Amino acid sequence: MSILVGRETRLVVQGITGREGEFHSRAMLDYGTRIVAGVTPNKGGQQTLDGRVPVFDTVAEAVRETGANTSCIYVPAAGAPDAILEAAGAGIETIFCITEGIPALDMLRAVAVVQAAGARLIGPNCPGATSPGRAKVGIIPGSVHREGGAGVVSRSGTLTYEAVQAMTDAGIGQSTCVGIGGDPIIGTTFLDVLKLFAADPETDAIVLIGEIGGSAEEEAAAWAAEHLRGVPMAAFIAGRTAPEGRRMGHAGAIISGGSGTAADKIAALEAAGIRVAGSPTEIPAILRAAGYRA
Amino acid sequence: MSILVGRETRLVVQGITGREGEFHSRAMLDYGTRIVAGVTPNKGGQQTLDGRVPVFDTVAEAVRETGANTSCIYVPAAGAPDAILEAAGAGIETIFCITEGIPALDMLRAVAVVQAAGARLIGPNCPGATSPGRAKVGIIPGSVHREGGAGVVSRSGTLTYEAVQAMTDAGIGQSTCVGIGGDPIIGTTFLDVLKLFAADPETDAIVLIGEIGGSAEEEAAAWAAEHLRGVPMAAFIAGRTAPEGRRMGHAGAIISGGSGTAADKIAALEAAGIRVAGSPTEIPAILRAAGYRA
Amino acid sequence: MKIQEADAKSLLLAQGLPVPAWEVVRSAPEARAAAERAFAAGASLVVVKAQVLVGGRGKAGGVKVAADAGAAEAAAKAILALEIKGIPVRKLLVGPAADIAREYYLGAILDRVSRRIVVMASAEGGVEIEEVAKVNPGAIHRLEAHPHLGLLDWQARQLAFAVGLGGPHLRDFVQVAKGLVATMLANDADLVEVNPLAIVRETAADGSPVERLACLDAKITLDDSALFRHPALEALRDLDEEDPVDRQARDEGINFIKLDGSIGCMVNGAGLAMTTMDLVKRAGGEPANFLDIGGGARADKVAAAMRLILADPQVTAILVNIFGGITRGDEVARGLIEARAVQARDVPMVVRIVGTNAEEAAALLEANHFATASSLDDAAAKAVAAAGAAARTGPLTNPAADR
Amino acid sequence: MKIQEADAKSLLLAQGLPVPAWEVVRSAPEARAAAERAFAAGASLVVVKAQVLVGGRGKAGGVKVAADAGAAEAAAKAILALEIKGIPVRKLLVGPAADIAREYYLGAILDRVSRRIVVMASAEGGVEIEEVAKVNPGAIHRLEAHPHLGLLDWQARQLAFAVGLGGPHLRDFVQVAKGLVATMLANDADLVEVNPLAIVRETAADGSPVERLACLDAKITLDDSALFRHPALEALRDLDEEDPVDRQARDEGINFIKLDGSIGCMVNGAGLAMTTMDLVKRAGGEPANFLDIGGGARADKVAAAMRLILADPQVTAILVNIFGGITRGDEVARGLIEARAVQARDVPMVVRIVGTNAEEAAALLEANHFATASSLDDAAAKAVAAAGAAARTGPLTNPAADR
Repeated sequence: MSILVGRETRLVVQGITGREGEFHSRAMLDYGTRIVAGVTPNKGGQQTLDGRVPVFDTVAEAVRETGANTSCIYVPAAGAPDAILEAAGAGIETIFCITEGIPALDMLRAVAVVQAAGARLIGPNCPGATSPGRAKVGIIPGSVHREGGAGVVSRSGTLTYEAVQAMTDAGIGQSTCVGIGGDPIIGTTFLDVLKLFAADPETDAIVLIGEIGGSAEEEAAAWAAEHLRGVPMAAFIAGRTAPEGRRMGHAGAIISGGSGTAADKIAALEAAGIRVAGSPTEIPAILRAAGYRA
Repeated sequence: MSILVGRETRLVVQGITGREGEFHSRAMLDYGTRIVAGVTPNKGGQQTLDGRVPVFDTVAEAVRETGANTSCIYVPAAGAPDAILEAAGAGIETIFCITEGIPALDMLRAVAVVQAAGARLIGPNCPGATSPGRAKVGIIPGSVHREGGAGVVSRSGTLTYEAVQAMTDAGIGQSTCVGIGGDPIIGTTFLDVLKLFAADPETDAIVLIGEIGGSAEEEAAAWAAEHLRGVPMAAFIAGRTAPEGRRMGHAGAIISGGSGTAADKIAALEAAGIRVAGSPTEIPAILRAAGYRA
Repeated sequence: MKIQEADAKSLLLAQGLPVPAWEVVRSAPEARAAAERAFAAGASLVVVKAQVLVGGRGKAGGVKVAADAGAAEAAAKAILALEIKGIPVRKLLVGPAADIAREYYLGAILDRVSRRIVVMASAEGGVEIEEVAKVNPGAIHRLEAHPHLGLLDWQARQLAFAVGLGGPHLRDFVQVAKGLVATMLANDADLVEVNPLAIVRETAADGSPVERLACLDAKITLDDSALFRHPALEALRDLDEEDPVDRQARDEGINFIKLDGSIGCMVNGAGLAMTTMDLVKRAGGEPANFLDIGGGARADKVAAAMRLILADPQVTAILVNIFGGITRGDEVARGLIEARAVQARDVPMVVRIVGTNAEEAAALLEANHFATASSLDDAAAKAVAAAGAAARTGPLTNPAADR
Repeated sequence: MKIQEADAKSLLLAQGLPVPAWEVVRSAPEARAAAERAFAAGASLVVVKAQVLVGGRGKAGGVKVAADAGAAEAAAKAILALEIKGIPVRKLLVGPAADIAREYYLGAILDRVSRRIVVMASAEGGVEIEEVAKVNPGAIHRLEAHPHLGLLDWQARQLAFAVGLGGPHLRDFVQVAKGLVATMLANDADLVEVNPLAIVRETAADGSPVERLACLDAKITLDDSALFRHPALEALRDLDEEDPVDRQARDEGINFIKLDGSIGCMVNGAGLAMTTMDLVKRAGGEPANFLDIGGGARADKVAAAMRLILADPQVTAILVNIFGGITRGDEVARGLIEARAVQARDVPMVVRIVGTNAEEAAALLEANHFATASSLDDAAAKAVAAAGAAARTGPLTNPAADR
């Protein structure tokens, strides 16, 4: 098994005819992801990606015609919150929003609607998720992955690829690798993903890749201390050298009022018995030291 | 047993120090209702009703201090929607809103919040509910009631008293008598109350008192036809002579575009096997003819 | 409260919706002048429309198209001479007539069942939506707006595609549909309807033909309970079309609706008031009115209600039916005694008062020689009988009245 | 984006919040004139406050009270001479000094954990809320606004009673608290803080003393991601306090933050960029900047990033770290080659490119004699070593540069 994406994923890509949407959809198809539909208003009826994917005007129509259960959104920031609401309104269960630069209050409103609809949102401003050998949704390069049992959850994009590459190079494959996004208001938190990994029989180790800002890593550490005692874990926190009060690229990566520092997060993780790597390349060794035999 | 109000009711009265609130609270206390608290902002700390009821500034405080589980609202229309939201926010399970004249869009917003909170709202613009011998909440005169097994649900106020008085005079007591209110947007519908009565072991007959406007009676009739076949029932519909397009006092009592007529409702009820009385005084005879032996 | 088409269009315009220009006039010469201005602004035809608060204007001859100012004046004169469903036409809307390519229906209503704002759209515009609902219900597409966020973009798009308004009109349709719900929210409306919403042919600045969406008619009903917070909307109430008695009732805080019968009814509670009317009818009479004096009514309100009832010359008997809950029966009885002492016209009255302080009321009524009844059915029968007797003897003036 | 106190107060005022009058001036004589106007309007004292985007103005001497216009001018002169946390004071706020009876804290923030707007209130106003949170966390009362309806009346009342602002100030507090959240929603703010919200003593029109609530200070942070839809707010950006390099980076669409070290970093992705800085530090060096060129960066953006890095004279070595996903390694390599050809100053560069088209990139880099590294750790170590060597030999000018 795996979490969030897998063989049962039937993907609709919102914004499939845009530059980004088309580029990554092609990569997803090549990886083996089952893209059953695309949505671009006013382009319904067309076929895209060399005739492999039908395009619909609305997500509701895509769901009705193709049984899509998962959505991936490449719509620009001004339209992305509405795209999320459309997916939730159409009964999509798992919604990935890749778009970056969405106003936080738009996300606050959208997250409340998604919650009320009982759907799950990952992102926004996230790279998506890959269950190696099964499916990938989003923009993570497929080449970094290897099938295996370690679950990876991260707030970053390329940093995740770096960590996953290091694991793959060391022979540690992944069950699912999830990027939850670097914005302050996101649909799915570290804690949510840890719970999914804990419930997944095929995930037997967990890697958490955090960064400065907020307290989601601390919250996850507290839960892990109680519920994941037997699971080999490793962590990495980016931003030890980040100055206070400056937004480090990600809207959510900011130390303010002295809170959200890397030191706080590292302390919380270590206190929970999770070793924190000094470099992403050290993650495989830490997992092995924690007893992982993949 | 009974529905909505009973011996387990711990009532907080919102607007208890107002003229209406105080008057009816006194009547409720005299009837035996357990009023555990009143709420009027800026009057917290006082005692009211001859020192029998403590007043709090907020419903949250009243709940915390007294374990109130039911609220009854006498706050004027401009503040009543907020009072409803406050009760829901404080974890009150059952909220009666007596206030009339609340803008419909305010109620639309409030009902959505109440639903999301998992609470139940009765009203607005309703007379409340009485479970004879146990408790009464609202403004229904206690004197009309008699303990018994017939459930009564109505959109009206004095018309309900009339019908209940006729039942009481004929020796037919009531399990609970519920006024759901005459506004277009209400928290609890005929159908909701029928379901509650159906699940109540002590309710063994049901009287439905409707009026022109909307289609709630038809909806209830359809459900009753399927689920209440063995239960003796009687109905009354007010407004056979009401002209189209005029609002008959209640905001919800209006025939528009030819729909919501008394004839439609009577036909739907009769089709469901429920006899409709020509006068409220005929209700007891109809119940007896339907096999009720109270 | 219903408002006139022209006022409804103003509310739509305030939300940025595309509404063609118009003027409201009250005479044929004014209509001519308005038409001249419309022609000068480029119109090739103008439309003259009766402004009345009842439906079926078109069928009644209340809407005419004119090709020149003279024809517009003639049309205005003809329409101003009309009574539409009993309402004399006093005002006209004059504006350029649209060149319609296709008509749609778009409406937003407060839906009781879902407890949401429901937005409806149909490609069958320009005809009564109730008719479409009967003949071809599948042609009406409905969805519920979000209770707190209003109509979302994707919902508006979904409606657009459902009625075939994707393509070049998609963006405009989304704006119009969202604007309709925004109009509803901004004004506490129960209903906002644009029928037809039309694709109209126009000429662009560069002379090329363009098609765009336009709201050609508008119907808005406001929530009476919310008017207190919209003083500007209260001012839109069309007093021309309102019976003075209705206005008087509103000012007194009494729910009153005049009907065609002879038995005046005074009741506390709307449901009971309707029931009283129904029972009068059942007993063979005809109710003269619906009247709910409300809860906790006092003597002065009873007197005011009596004045409203007696203002109707057709009333030959009065039925007073009070179930005292909040309302105290003795208060009502005192009000009746006072009212009878000063009323201009003596009509037989049957009074039934039960509930709170019914005994004190009964004593008062008996001491003052009122005819009373115990049950509701009995009261109705007695009132009908009294009205019948009065009809045979003719109306009496009240010797006790001092005015 | 942070905005100045005076701008924040304007936004509060626009939502109807009670903010005392103020003027913004840029010189001591202007401050004197503003103070004279405040005294003429009835002030018995005026306050002169430095307008800088950093905290701790009071402690730094940036806030002074003056009893006459001369004293205000002197205070302004003294404050304009200050640098507060490295920021020279260029603007002052001048206004009547309030007669404060009691101070409160009221703030609204976007809370990540609850994913709601959280409103916080405390009776311990006028001091840093972070300090209160540490010393007496129970003194801070928090609640979540409704995600779609904003702060509800009952929530505002609950906060009022929690901080002891029931009684005569209840109504005003409710208005202020709701207005704070409305300010947040209207402007897409991350944070709106009034500290202190104060009960101030004033004199009513009839000469009697009155107490009322007033927002004496205001702090607002805007959501950078939402500025696109608030052009008027973008105009509030204080360019005086912004490094020209920051502006240049923003114009180029590059996330850039200048730091104090010597090793320039060019990275794709924010998390990886922070990690690169961290590894430089771990290898014994000091990063000169945070720089994220974003996803899918092309050659011209690489060149722009190189200019930003080299604009810092402290930079003695550059570390380029690219993990190609969307970004193609060969594009970056080409950009580096082009950039080096024209750069004014030659500094040693260590380049690591992995992922998409890494092989093509490696060939290009090798052909052009770039120092490369395979792992991230290795790259950091090599860059630190290069910077050390450069520090020993001094900077070189670039013989290949044509400008």
